[in-house]
Amino acid sequence: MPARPYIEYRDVHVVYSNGVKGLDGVSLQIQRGEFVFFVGETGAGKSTLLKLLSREEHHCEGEVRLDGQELSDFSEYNLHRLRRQMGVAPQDYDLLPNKTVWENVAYALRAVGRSRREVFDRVPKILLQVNVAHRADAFPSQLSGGEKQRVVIGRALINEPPLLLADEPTGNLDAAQSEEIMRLLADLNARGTTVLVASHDLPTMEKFSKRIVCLERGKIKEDLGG
Amino acid sequence: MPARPYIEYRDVHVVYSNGVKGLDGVSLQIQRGEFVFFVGETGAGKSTLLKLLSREEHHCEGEVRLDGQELSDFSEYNLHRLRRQMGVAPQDYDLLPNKTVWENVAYALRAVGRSRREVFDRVPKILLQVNVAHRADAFPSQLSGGEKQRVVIGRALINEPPLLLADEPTGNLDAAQSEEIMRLLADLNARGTTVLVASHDLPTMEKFSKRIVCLERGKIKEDLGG
Amino acid sequence: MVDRIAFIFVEALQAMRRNVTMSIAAISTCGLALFLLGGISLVYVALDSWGQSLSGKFEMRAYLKDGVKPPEISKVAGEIRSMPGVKAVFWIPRDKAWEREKVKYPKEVSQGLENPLPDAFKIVLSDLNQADAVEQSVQRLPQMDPQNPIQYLKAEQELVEQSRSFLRWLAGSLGALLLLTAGVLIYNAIRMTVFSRRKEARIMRLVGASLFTVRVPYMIEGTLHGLAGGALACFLLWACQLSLQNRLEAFTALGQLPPFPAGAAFLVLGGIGALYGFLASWIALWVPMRS
Amino acid sequence: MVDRIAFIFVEALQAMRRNVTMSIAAISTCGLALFLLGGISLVYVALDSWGQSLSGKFEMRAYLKDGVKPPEISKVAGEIRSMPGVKAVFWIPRDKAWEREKVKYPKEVSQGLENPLPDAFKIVLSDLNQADAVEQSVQRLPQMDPQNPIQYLKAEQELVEQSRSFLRWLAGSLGALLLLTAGVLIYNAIRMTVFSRRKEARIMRLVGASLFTVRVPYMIEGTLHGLAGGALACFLLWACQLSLQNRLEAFTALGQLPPFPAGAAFLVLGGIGALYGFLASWIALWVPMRS
Ligand SMILES: Nc1ncnc2c1ncn2[C@@H]1O[C@H](COP(=O)(O)OP(=O)(O)OP(=O)(O)O)[C@@H](O)[C@H]1O
Ligand SMILES: Nc1ncnc2c1ncn2[C@@H]1O[C@H](COP(=O)(O)OP(=O)(O)OP(=O)(O)O)[C@@H](O)[C@H]1O
Ligand SMILES: [Mg+2]
Ligand SMILES: [Mg+2]
Repeated sequence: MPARPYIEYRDVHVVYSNGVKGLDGVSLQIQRGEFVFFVGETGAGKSTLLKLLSREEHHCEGEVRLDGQELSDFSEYNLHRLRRQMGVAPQDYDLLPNKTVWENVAYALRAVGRSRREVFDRVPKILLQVNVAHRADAFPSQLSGGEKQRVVIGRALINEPPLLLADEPTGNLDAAQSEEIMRLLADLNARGTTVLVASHDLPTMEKFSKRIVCLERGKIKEDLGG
Repeated sequence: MPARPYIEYRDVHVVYSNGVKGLDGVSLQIQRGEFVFFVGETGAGKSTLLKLLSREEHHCEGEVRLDGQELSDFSEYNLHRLRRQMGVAPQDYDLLPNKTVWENVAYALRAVGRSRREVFDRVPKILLQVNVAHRADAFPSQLSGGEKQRVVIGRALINEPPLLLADEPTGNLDAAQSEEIMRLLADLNARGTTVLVASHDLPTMEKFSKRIVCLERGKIKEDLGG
Repeated sequence: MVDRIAFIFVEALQAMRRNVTMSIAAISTCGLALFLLGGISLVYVALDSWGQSLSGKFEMRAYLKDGVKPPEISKVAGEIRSMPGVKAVFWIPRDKAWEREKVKYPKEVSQGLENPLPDAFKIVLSDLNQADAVEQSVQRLPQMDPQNPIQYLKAEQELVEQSRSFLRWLAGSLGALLLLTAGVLIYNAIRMTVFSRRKEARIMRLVGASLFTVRVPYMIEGTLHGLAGGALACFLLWACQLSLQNRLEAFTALGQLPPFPAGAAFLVLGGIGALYGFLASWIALWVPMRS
Repeated sequence: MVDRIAFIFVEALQAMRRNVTMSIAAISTCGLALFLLGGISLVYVALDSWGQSLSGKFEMRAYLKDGVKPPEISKVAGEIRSMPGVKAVFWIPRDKAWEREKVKYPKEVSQGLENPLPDAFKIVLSDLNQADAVEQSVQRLPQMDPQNPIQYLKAEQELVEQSRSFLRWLAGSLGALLLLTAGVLIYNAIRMTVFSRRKEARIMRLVGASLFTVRVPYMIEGTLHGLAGGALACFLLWACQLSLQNRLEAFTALGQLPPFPAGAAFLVLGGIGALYGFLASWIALWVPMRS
């Protein structure tokens, strides 16, 4: 094991405003280039674990380090520096409601400073890749659940980030499409991207035989190397 | 087969504003007390089929009848008469964002004219049944994906409707919990409720061996009696 | 029934409490709109009473024939006093007038002269619009001297009268405009609160709420926003009146402000606010929900 | 760089276009607030120029010593004319004054009398505030008759002057109040538009947009709302001016309205609107995003 892990949780506690324990002492190390599944019952803390990395949630105790840097060091002001190192596909597929599919994906490119040219170059490709090219001009409210989910994944991939956080990326997809998406993630992983996926989709996970971290009530129950 | 089916689709077409075909000539009969799974790829039209029954979407051709009554006969004004005959659990778990879990479920009771007494009587029971009683005071934004999903199902059950429409009710639940929810639905079904479920969850469906209607691009591909 | 009403009201109050930002914005917008409306109404009232006090300062002078005796004079004075638009009539005996004249031109004018002035009435008008009518009626009285026409500061009076009626008209039409403006402002604010929660209305409908059950809480909420805005406007007006009163003391010629009608102001502004809020939410419910 | 700026602007314009309801509400609220503000400013200007024309109507009369010769008289008239607050000076020769007096009291007053009146100046004031100073300076001139004091309608003048300055003060403070009120109204409207899209700002941040990239489009949008509101206000004012002009023709004594300063109004109202919109969105971005 190298000296410095890419991602490190050290005795992390998260307590939500109403006293609910999101995480209750999690310690975990993830190396660059790993592919990790997080599993566990609803409310076990999978989303919380991922949200800590994108700093949508804050830990109140312990340390969360990405590439050696403690995440509490990122202020609201320079948060985008952190988030440009990762692609995020949230569980409740948050798309910009007043932008079309195309614009939603393009925004993620433009927001990080890419040019219009790059947008015209990259967006159609990624839409094809996640299989929603035919719905490019639809607004999110006009999409089916699975289509939204694929757009969110496309948006997370568009910047080819070194780290990918996908929260329940296949909840609304059938087995065939789940596998397709998972294969996409595995491909990215093979090219060096670190991929963290929260999922309930056991059959698909079994096919890929990657590392599986099992959470229960905010604690790590099992950590099965792939 | 009895003379009049409970639910009847007759050559139904749905074309969305941008020319997308939601349903492309669906004919289907469902008897009172049936339990039907709708399966199919994303964008196949499962949600559209269910939304037609709750009249969240309108068909432009053909007939949709519930208990013999054509649904286009319900105007915006008396839509609640239709909706009080069914419980709806939408795919994108629409909860009232400014109400707690308890209030969300209570609202569904109050909205159909039940008294405060009934609310205090029924709500705790249903929350226990769908296993979110411990989060009763949380707002939807404070719930995990699976918790939201279970609240939506609880809300759909609370009025003990004769018809239940559940759109992807287990997308964010693990296998054990999916089965639990499905068993709840099957129990209701056994007591006479007609249950229609759109789902991708093949393993669970197989366990229950009910009727499965398979959609593809807005058309019925297969109809396997349970 | 009571249970239903309680449910609807609780819904409305909860929505207000849980949407603090929007509620504050809506209430303060209603409040300011009504404050402007109330302000212009008070200005109108003040201008009116001030104008009335102004016209009281205007008077005309009518000259009697030679040799009309005092009892006759007081009879005529009584007649004039009873004319519409006349506030007061004073008899100015020729001797007194001559004395004043002497003071006015102390040099040679009055030196050794016999009093050449006629007896006269000073007629104070209460309504400048009636000036011409009063003039004609008085002139027609048999006791008056037809050769010696009535004098009054016609041009000045006209100026003051027209200024006053113009200011009143200005305040009045500004008021009407503000009534409209306040309506639109309140409508905008309430439409925004309704619009920002249009998704919620959809969900409520989905679980079986009737249009009535969904909409009435919005309308109660809008009405309460308007009412609260009215109260806010009332408070602001009262504060303004206080500071205005201090300021007015410097203008000795203008007299005092009438006292602030707190109760009436609250009733009127609260009423208008509530009405507007009600109508605004009612209209707002029809417009965006169809989109 | 150009590409970045284009991106930010396109974002702002798209947001306006895709949120029609909110944009309409924000723009019309800004427009009405600025309309009221512009209206009160125009009223202020009109009142001021009207007041100025009023004071020109007030005059005093100063009496010369006996026997001052015409060349001397015109010299003195020139001196008086150069005093501050004096608009015009007319010499009223004693003969002319006597003739008028004869017409005024045609009966016995002037019968067979020798002209007892002195030579006089009619002094028209341009600034009523200077009346006392003018009076004293004129009285102190050696050519004036110290026994025959200057006459002017002091009480009336004071009334008019105080009314005028009060109205000006009223319009001025109403204007200041409206400046504040318009600010709050615009802030509310823009805060509501920002608030209703707070979720979007969160998503934008999530995909890596900097605070700058998220906020500047909102601020451009707010500024444009304010600017559009200014244009709307301008149009409303112009319409009002037109209808006011028609109405004013009935008030012959009041003179004409100054022409509507369309260009200046647009610059000022648009400028204030844009500034307010900018500030409002800037503040609004700080407040709700923390909640
Ligand atoms: N913002 C919040 N405020 C309060 N409690 C929260 C909040 N977010 C999550 N929780 C609670 O924290 C616990 C962990 O939530 P989390 O979203 O991490 O679960 P999860 O493992 O992702 O579940 P799921 O599989 O349902 O998505 C849950 O009990 C949830 O209710
Ligand atoms: N409001 C809408 N406007 C336009 N197109 C729509 C709208 N709603 C759905 N569609 C399109 O209609 C098709 C069918 O949608 P539907 O939601 O029924 O699919 P689904 O079978 O439920 O898929 P999923 O499994 O992803 O939920 C999709 O291509 C979708 O993009
Ligand atoms: Mg989760
Ligand atoms: Mg669906």
